[in-house]
Order: sequence, then structure tokens, then C-alpha cells
Amino acid sequence: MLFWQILIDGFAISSLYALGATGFTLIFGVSGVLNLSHGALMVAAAVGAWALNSELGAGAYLGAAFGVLTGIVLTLVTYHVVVRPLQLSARIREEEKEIFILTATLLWGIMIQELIAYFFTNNAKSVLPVVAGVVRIANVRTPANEIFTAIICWVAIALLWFIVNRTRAGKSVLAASMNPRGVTLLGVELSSVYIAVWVIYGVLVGVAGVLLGMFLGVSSYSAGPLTASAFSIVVLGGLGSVPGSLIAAYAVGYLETITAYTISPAYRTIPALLLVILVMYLRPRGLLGRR
Amino acid sequence: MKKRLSTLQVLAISALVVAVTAILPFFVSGYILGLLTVAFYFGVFAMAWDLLFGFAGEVNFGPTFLIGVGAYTAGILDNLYQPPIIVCLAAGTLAAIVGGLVLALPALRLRGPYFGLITLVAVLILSNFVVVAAELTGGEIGLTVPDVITVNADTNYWLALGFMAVSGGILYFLSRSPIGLILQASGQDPVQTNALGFNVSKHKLAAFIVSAFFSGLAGALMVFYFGVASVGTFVDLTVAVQIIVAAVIGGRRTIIGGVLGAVFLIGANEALRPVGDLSTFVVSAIALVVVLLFPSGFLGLLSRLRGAE
Amino acid sequence: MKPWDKLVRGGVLCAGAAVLALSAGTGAQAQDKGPIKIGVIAEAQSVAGSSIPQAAQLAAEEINAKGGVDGRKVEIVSYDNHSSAAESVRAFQRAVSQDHVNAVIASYVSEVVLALEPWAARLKTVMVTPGAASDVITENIAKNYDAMKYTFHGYLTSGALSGLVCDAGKDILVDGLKMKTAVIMSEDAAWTTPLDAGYEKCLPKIGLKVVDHIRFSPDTTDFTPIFNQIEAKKPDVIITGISHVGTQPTVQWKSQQVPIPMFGVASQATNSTFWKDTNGAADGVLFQAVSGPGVATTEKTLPFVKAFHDKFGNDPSYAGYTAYDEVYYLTDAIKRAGSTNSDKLVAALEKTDYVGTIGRIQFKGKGDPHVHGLKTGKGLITGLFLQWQDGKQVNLWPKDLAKGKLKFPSFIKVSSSQ
Amino acid sequence: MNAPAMLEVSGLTKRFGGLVAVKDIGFTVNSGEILGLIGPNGSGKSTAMKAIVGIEKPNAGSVRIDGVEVAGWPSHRIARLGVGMVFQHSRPLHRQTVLENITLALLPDSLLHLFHDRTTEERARRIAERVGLTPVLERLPATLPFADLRRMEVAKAIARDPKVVLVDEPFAGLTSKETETFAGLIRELRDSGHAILLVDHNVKSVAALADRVFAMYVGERIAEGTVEEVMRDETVRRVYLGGKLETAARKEAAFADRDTPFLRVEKLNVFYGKAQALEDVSLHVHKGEFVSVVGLNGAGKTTLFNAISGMVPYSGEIYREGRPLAGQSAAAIARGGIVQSPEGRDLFTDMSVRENLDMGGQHLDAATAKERIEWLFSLFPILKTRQKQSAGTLSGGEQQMLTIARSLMMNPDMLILDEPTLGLAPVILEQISKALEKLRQTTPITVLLGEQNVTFALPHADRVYVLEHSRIVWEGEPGRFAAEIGADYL
Repeated sequence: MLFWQILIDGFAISSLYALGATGFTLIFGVSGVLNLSHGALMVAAAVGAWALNSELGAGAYLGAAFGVLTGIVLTLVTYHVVVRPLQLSARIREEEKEIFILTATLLWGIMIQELIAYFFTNNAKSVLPVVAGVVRIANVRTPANEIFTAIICWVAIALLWFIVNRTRAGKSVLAASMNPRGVTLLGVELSSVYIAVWVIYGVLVGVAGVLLGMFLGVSSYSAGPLTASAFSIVVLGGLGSVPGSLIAAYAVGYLETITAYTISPAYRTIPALLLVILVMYLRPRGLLGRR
Repeated sequence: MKKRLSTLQVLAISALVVAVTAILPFFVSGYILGLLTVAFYFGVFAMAWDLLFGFAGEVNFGPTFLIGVGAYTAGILDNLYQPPIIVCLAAGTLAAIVGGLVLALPALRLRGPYFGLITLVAVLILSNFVVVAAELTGGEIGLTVPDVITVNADTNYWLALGFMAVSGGILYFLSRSPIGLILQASGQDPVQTNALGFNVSKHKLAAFIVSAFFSGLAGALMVFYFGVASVGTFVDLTVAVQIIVAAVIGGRRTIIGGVLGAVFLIGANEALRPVGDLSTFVVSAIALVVVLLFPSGFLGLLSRLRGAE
Repeated sequence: MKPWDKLVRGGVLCAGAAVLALSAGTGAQAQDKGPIKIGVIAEAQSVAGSSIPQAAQLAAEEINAKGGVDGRKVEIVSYDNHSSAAESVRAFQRAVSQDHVNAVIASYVSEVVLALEPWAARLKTVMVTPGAASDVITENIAKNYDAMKYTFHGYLTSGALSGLVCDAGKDILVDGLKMKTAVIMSEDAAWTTPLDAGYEKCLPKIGLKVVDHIRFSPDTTDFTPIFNQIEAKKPDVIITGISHVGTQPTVQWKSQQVPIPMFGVASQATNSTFWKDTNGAADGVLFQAVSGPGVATTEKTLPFVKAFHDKFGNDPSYAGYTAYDEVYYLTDAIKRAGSTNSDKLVAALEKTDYVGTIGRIQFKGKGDPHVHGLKTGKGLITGLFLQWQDGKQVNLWPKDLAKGKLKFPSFIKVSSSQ
Repeated sequence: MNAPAMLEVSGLTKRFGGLVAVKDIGFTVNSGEILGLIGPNGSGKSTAMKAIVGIEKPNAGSVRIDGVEVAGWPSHRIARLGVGMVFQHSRPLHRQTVLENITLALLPDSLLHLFHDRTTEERARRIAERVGLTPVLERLPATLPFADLRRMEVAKAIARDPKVVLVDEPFAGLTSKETETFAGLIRELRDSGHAILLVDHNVKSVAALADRVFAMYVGERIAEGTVEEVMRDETVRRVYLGGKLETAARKEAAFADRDTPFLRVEKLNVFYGKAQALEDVSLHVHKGEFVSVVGLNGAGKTTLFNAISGMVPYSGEIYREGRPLAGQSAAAIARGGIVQSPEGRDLFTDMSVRENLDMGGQHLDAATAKERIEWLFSLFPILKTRQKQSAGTLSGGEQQMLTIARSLMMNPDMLILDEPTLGLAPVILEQISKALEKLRQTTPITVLLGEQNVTFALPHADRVYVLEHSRIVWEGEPGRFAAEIGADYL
């Protein structure tokens, strides 16, 4: 019984972690950006979905769609207003750009977070789930929304896999993550590849944010912890490696769930943090890290 | 061609500025003094961070780990046994140095974002520990210490100013000393610096110890100023963000830029009280504009202006 | 509240602040003849906190409309502390040494109030909290009365809250629903330590056996394991102690369709926006409160709620009620003391006997382990027990103030007879 | 020689995973002697150098400095014992003056040395004087010309008067005049008793300086002796020049576009920061012509190709069929039909061979792409059997073939081939050579080939340019090459 509970609950939360981390690692793999406004973007998407439904009564589907749209638009703004100018800046040395992008995206994330708190208070909000009710799996009563979350996460990840491996534009993105120069030499404009990646990232952030809002709820306070957890998962898996992130997301998700069930919910996150430290000592490049 | 200021000149100008700020209590209200008191402690945090990042090249997302260890050790000791405050301060500083060594070990192995993650995780573990060990630490409610150094706003101000000036002086002196040169070289190109005959690990370790010393001592002092140690004040990532932002907008690799950044951040937050809830937003926006348009920070801007004359 | 209202209000506040700043320059000289100043330090961005300065402002305006206190106007100076103890300390210092306030109303967060408590002592300024629950606040005063006496706990302590929950539990759960077993579920925070201790002590007394006790981290986002663990124990009811953790437990209680009712302290549930924030998952949640919409706890309650709603467009949070009362009894104490001297004010406050919006307010006296805490019980403060039903908070207890009947959503199975 | 060896290396071996980068290498350098360590790219000479100074830990072998065994020591201890190293690329302290940069090298490795002292600064000044930096002592490195930056690196390396000095590619990026002064500087060092190891690509660049030369190829020793001996050595000649040359040049007049050649480069100048990588380079390529640009590593070939491909900023003009290319993005130039097969290969290592080719054929419709892949598989049969394998696991030769094939998938008007032979075994060279010949015979493609390997560059070429120290120094038919300029290519 306990085994099944852990298996099922862990799966849903891990899937959500995986989806959130996938976008984060993709953007690093292709354009070398660690986006510390990641959590704030997710929260913004969730709050967008919540607001359209609660303030304007738009319903669950329209609300969710609007939330994803919010995620995409804000992600593109992040790229064009914060990241791109720094990448192009001639006044900053190349080796220092990383810390500048980190600082700038961090500040940008705080700005988003503060605006959300200002207009919608920092109370936790949950997005109206698209599906309600519960289902029994292996005698474990599971909310339909949890299953929905897991399914959508995997559909999104599978879709991403399909786009990246089976379409021309997607292939270019994948190729650019391995060798941006090679892509240019084959006549593909790197700038459009970057925009494509940020759009994909925006979709992933939007979907992950809205699902998070339905499953666990968000508040403007969640932004920091969300970024931190995506960051740890992605580094744990190996920066830039999508399969690595997926494995790490499940490792962290299940470790947390097992801790919560068998030790105490109060210690939920601690073993996962220790795991990160352990892996960093043993494999300084993460589980599947290449560089 | 513009000539840079010599160490002595900078120290002289700084001494003058410190002297002028020292007579402020005769002119301004206790409230502004309280504001500056906090800003000065933050300035020390930012300067200690700059030594690690700007000179040793270590991206430390968790300056609050060292600060928190110092602050809580001092606070807990005072709460349990109430020894003289000086003993608590010493214990807090020592604990922070140990924390610095613990943090330095991965730093010698890991680079860039990977080390950054370790520092981040260190902060998360510390704040988890504080909450879990609530019996000892007061949990997320915070730890109220029985003693404070003084309640007199003027004395507190002078203490913070003096501490900041001395710390700034030492850190600035170190940064311009032979060791500062070696550190900077280590941060920029560790392989070549090693090949020049310098034990890079030893120097980085020293930088961690120095940074931890000032972070821990400043944290401990601030506990006895506020009379309370809490995660939200000393450990939380938002505090770490403020410190990093202060150092970056003040001007990296300048040490004293950190103080300017801290005074600006705290001053701006206060000056913007009329915009109410949006003040943090506005301050972040200003800081973002500084990062985007003036990447070398206030001090960099200042020297550019000087160069233009 | 709609965003654009907030913008407009922001503009008005700015203008107001400018006027204040100008007038402060002229008024600072004549301390005793000038206005009575009360500082309000609160969390402007949270629902619970934002009501505090609003309610205080409302009270001040009412008092001023009736001619003030012995001819002196009451003036509220508010500070946003961004939920940070450090910023609160700074605001407190500013309030005392720059703005020369006569007393401070501060925060609903225990961490903040505990940080300010020593400062109230050091700067010898009266401070009243409208919402913090930690018992430590009053324990600190008891430990060192002479130094710490400037702090007053204007809201119920956790220990007192647990007692009120048990009182209501006896009537509703044990007598009404014949329940026998309970699981305590509370966030791992300092304020819940005395609360849980209180629960452990009083629940068996009213006839509820405690079969499990779960404390979880306030950072918890996924409650599935917790609810599963609780369900495995098959209790009749979940007794709650939740505040900082937010809406998640409620939302997941609904989405997971946990068939056991929740009953107890749930600070977020007292907010009028709770239904919207949880998308209606709040339906059926039972929670302790000091006030409720449409519930005339005293004759002052409903007029206050109406005035508040007219002025600010929403309902006050629980800390709004207490902050409103606090302005009244603070000014009353100043009037009785005939001075704004802090020591005289403390003496006068200790003699407070004032019927406010949440009941009759009296402070426990010197010698009590919770000195300066509110007295509770019949004829003083009894608290209410409300339930969310179809988007509204409906009062169920005490009986004489009840506005409706207990009603659960379909997934709840109340079956104590098994 | 009688003098004791200052640097004595024996049995030195360094492996990276399965790859043996340095295999059982041994040599000695005496004080007052210059040894040239040469080898083409990928020969392991840099790894050997790093193993000597302790940047890489050797797997086996011994390194003795003045009799002291140092193999396996951390590099700072080796440096303290008396080894100075001049890096090819270095990152000086940007915010410190030249004087401070040199002072840094003089500092003790101590945490207690807190004050700058006069004597150290005086010593730094004297060293600066010795290398000719006195006029720029107070300037920041960023404002210095490239040659002065190199001097500063030498100053740092010799600051503590080391017994052994290693110099990595001493003359890369220097003009011929600067090269002369720099060589003088190194000679002075030798004469003052230092043991000097120069690491470079070929004999010629160190010929004027080195007392002896040690040549390496794919990790192993191939020759050792005086400059003349090594230049005469058969193995060395084969590695650098290959066997006898057969050329099959077509006359330039035979090409139809005599007035407006397909590609025309005029007075091209490129700078990397302070270093000038190309100086007034002009050349042209006719439609259908096969042109080779021959030059040593660091001569500027890659820079030239990158300028044509739009990947580095330049001054001067590049015309394609009379219209300037400037202003087009690199990708647009590639789409337009000028496709580069880069030196670094830039393969998508985690993708399969087939996927790499598909990336090149993105713009083609399915049928054409299939046809083209079939044609490429006939050109490089090995790729057909490796279709499903990921590119990263291919051997070097296969990777090179894949790179060329991938570029050909683009159906280019002109193919730019940058160093296709780099680090490859002779048997692979032959296969690639055959494929190029087939390409030349059966298609109308224009080819611009950059090579340091003359044997590979000449047989296919219709015309040859020689690039040296950022400038074109010779142009002509391949038949005249050996007689007029060939001796420089050892």
C-alpha cells in the first residue's frame, strides 16, 4: 500500500519537476543562459491562469491557455530585454557575461515577483483544475488532476522530443546545442534558432507553471524556491543534458516523497539537498554532464 | 591617459568620507542613523563577497551561509550561556571561518555554476537546519537574544561605521597587496598562476577564510544590534541576492564599491517608501538598469566621469 | 481588490504622505498638544497584514470625527515591513526616534513581533500586536516584567487558541457528530508548539482520542503523503494548526477528496479571498476565528465591517478587527492616563476593560505566565467557529451567534458510528 | 656535451582515457642550449610540454629539473624549482599595469607577504628593461600592442631567473620584424645560461634559433638532431611534405570568368584584439577552379576562411561574382552556396552520421536529399556503413569525411576546406585525397583548400597561394612550388 502510494504520488510530483527543469536545461544547453527568473516566470504563468478565471470568470480551459500565453510572452520579454542586450554588449568581457546574466535575470525575477505581489497580493493561489475528482489506482485514491498533471507533463516532454528529433527546426535547435558554429556553417541563422528555443522554453515554463498552480498552488514567494529547485535538478543531471534532468527530477521527486512518507514531512527536502552535494563531490559535472 | 589613484590616495579619500560620516549623528535623526547602521553592515557583507568573487573568481550565491553561521552561532551562545558579548562575537566569527573552509573544499574542485549550486544548497541546508532545530535556533520565528551591545542609536551607528571602515580598510588593503594580485591572477587564469609558481589552492583558501571572517563577524555584530537572529534577516536567499546586487551595482573588484551599493540599496528602499508596495520593484528595476547600462557599477561610472574631465 | 483601485489608492496615499511630511515639520514641537501618533508596522502585501493599517486608519478617522481625544487628533503613521524582521526593527526605530509615535501596532507575524519586543523595551514604547499568536511573546514579558512590560498581546496566544478550538470541538464534533478520534496536523513552526501542546492536553478532555500527530515543514507544497498518512489512521476529524503554509493543504484536501473534515486554526481561511484563492476548495473547511461576516459578536462588529467595506472595498482580515479595537483602547488608555508617557500608558492599558469588535477586552495581569495576553472565556472573548459554505463564511458557534448549519461537501464521510 | 642536463625527460607517457597523447618520449636540454620541440597539430607536443611543467600529471616517465625528479608534482612547485613557461595565450591582469603584472611573477608564494616593497619593484623594472618594456611600464595590458604583450609574458616567465624556460609557439601572431626582435630576446636568454625549450609546429619556425630539434608525430618521437639533420630526415619529410609531388594543374586562362572571378578578396585585414591575423590579403578563385592556400599553423588560413564565411569582422572587400559579401550573415553566405568545412569539424557529436548529413540537406526536398546522400556514400563508402553511429564515436578520419560530406550536402557552388588532413594517418589522407580528385573530375564545384600539408595541397590544385605571417608571400602554379618556396615547408 505504502509502496504504491509512494510510487504514484512520487510520479506526479517528479513529472512536474521534470517539465520545469527541462526548459531550464534546454535554454542553458543551447544559449548558455542560466535563467534565474525561471521561478518567477512559472509563477506569472500560474497567476495569469488564476486571474483570468477568478477575476474575469473565464473558466478553466481559457484560464489555462491564458496562463501559458503569459508564460510565453514574459519569456520572450526576458530574452529581448534582459538576456540579449547583455549577450551583445561590447562593454562586458565574455568571461564575465555569465555572472551578469545571472544577476540581471535574478533582478528581473524579483521585479516580476513584486509586480505579482502588488497586483494580486502574495497569498497562495491555486488554478482551477481542468479535471476534478479522484480515481482509484492500485487501491490508492489519486486525484484525477494528479494523473492529468503527469500525463500533460509527459505529453509536453514527448512533444518536445518529437519536435527536437523529428522536425527540421527542432533538429537545428538540437544541433545548435551541440555545436552552434556547425549550425551556422550549414546556413541556419543562429538568431532564429535562439528565438525558437526561447519560444519552446516559454511554452514549457507556461505549461509547467499552470500545472503547478493546479496541482500545488503558487504564491509570489514560490518564485525563489522554484528557481532553486530547477537549478539543483538541472545541475544534478548535468547542465544542458535533458535526459540528465529527467533522471535527476525523478531522483529528487522520489527521494522527497519517500522521505515525506517514511521519515517525516518536515524533513522532506533535506535528503535531496544532501544528494546534490554528494553527487557534486563524486561527479562534479552532474549525472550525465558532458562539459 | 588617465592615472589610477594609488592605494594611499584611495585610503585618504575614504578616511575623509568616513570622518564626515562620523559627525552625522550631530545633524541627522536617529532614524537615518539606524538606516545607515544596517547599510554599513550590509556593506561589509558585500565587500567580503567581492573579495571572493571579484578577486578569487568564485561565484558564491550563498554569502548568507557564512553570515548565517556567524550570526546564529553568536546568538545561540548568548541565548544559552550569556557569556560576555565579545565571546559570542569571537565564537560566531570562528564558526563562520570553519564554514568558509567547508565551502572552500568544493570550490577547489568545482567551477562556475557547479560551485554556485553548492553555495546555494549550503544556504538551503542551513535554513532547513534552523527550522528543524527550532529548540536551539528559534525556528523560523527567529531567535531573540537577551543582550544587545547598546540601544543608543549614535553608539550603534559609530560602531557600525567604525567596523565598516576598519573592515573596508583591511579588505581594500589586502586587495591591493601582493596577495590581492596573486588572488586576482588565480581567479583569472588558475593554470597560468600555478605555472608562475603560486599555490592557487592555498591563496583561494585564504580568501575564503578572510571573507568568512568578515561575513561572520558582521553577522554576529548585527545580531547584537537587532537583538534577534532570524532566517529572514541573515540566511534567506533574498538577503543573499541583496548582497550580490549591492556588490555588483557598486562596482565589482573594487571592494569599497560594495558599501556604495549597500547604502544605495537600503537608502533607495527607504526613499521609495511613498511608492509603498512597489518600492522593491523600483529598486530592482534601477539595479537592473545599472547592470544593463553601466556594467562596471557606480565606481566604474565615477572613474569614467573622472576620465572624461 | 481590483488592481486599478490599488493604483488610484496608491496615488492618494502618496499625496497623503506628502502632506503628512509637511505637517510633521510644524507639529513636532508641541508634543503634548499635537496629534496622538500611532505607528502601524505591517505586511502590506499579504491579505492578513494589509487590513491592519486600513482598520487603524478607519478607527482614527472615526475618533477624529468625534473630536479626537481631549481635542487631540489621532494620526496613523504606517510602515510596510515586507514581512522582514530586520525591516520591522528599522521601521520601529524610525517610528520612535523620527516620527515620535506614542505607541506602535505591529504585525501579525510572530517572528516580527518577537524581534520588536526587545526594542519596545529598549526604547520604552508601547507596542500591541494585532495578530501574532506565539505564546513566547507573553512568556517573555512574564520573565522580565519590569523591562518588557511595554508589549501587549492584542490577539489570542496559541495556547488560548487551542482552548477555544476545544471548546467549540466539544459542542460541534463530540456532542453534535459523536466523533471519537482525531489527528492533529500542524505546520512545524514556533507558534504551533504551544498550540499542539494545548491540543494534546484538551482534546482527550473533550472526548477526542488523538491517534496521530503530524507536523510538516511550512515549505511543504505537496500534501498528498500527509493526507494519505492521516487517512491510514482512520480518524473522525483532522484538527489543524496552519497559517504560513497557505492554501495548499486545503486545495489538495479537496482535489484528493480526503473524506475527513478539517477543523481548527487555519489563518488563511479567515481571509475573505480564501474561496477565490482556493477555487472553492475551501468548501466545508471549519476554522476558528474572532469574527465573521454578518456575525454580531458585539454591537460594534457589524458597523465596523460595513464601514471598512465601504471605505476599502473588501472585508477586514482577523488582524483588521483587532487593529481597529487597538486604536480605540490605546487612545482610551492615553485619555485615562492623561499623558502619553509610556509607563503611565502601560498602567492604564493594564486596566483596559473595553468592548470591541471581537469581544470584551481585558489583559492578564502581572504574575500570570501570559501577562498582557488577552483574557478569554464566556463574557470576554469566546471566538467563533466558522465554516466555508458556497463561497461564504458561515458562523456555526457559539449557538447564539450561529448563522447556519453544519454542511459538508459530498466527498466528506462523517460516520463516527462505524 | 659535458654540461649537466638542466631538463631531462625520459619515458614520458600521458594518456587521456584510451587515447595515448604522449608515448615514451625522452630528451634533454642543457643550460645555454635551445631545443626545438616540433610536431604538427595533434602530435602531442603541447601535452608533453604540459606534463613537464605539471599542468597535466604524466602517467609514466621521469622529468628531472637540474637532477631533481619532479614528475607528478603540482605545477607551482615545479615552477618554484626553476621552470618558467611562456604561454601562447595568456590572460594578464587587466586592471593592473605592466609593471604590476611583472611584479606579480616576483612575489613569494606566501600569505604573509602583505606589503609591496621597493626592491621587488626595482627587480621588476630591471626585468622589464631586459625584455624592452621600459617605455610602457605604467600602461594597462589592454592598451599594448600584441608584441609587447608577448614580451610581458616572457618577462613574467623569466622573472625569478628559472633554470628552464619553455616557450609555446614563440612567434605566433608576430610580424616578421617583431619575430626577429623576439628571436634576439630568446637568444639572449640562452646566452645567459638558461635551458630553453621552444615548442612549435615545424622546423622552419625554430630553425634560426634551435641548437637541436626533437620532432614528434602522433605522440611518438620521429627524429632528433641538429636542424639540418632533422630537415633531412626521411620520416620528417614524409610527415610534412609527403612523397613526390604530381600535379595536374589547369591553366588559369582556361576558366571562363577571367574578368570577374567567382570569388575575389581584396586587401583583407583582420585583427584579434591587438594581434593582426591578416594583412592586406588579396586573392581570387575562378568558377570551377581548385585553389590551395598553403601556410603553417597560425599563418592566417582559418582567419581568411572565416572572413569569407562571414564569421569574423574584417576591413577590405570580399566579392562573390562581383557583388560584395559584406553585410550578409554567416548563415546567409552558407545558404548562398559558399560552404565551409571547418578545421575544428564542428560536427554534431551526439547525432548519428545520417542525422549530421540530414542537417546539411535541410533545405533539399526529400527525393533530392536521398539522391545526394547516395552520391556521398559512393564518394565516402565508409560513411554508409557508419550511418547509425553517433558522430562523436567516429575515428578522426571518418569524422573528417563526414564533415566534408555534410558540407557537400548543402550542394555548394564553392567548398572551403580548412585543414582536412589535421592529425590524420596517411592511409586516411589517401582516401580523402581520392575523394577530392573524384569531386574535381566529376563535378563543376569550386574548391578553396587550406593546408599546411603540402603533399596533400598540391596534387589537386590548379593554383597555389602561400600565406605566411598573415600575408600572401607567393602565388603560382603548383609545379613551380617546390623549386621556388618548398624548402620553407619542413
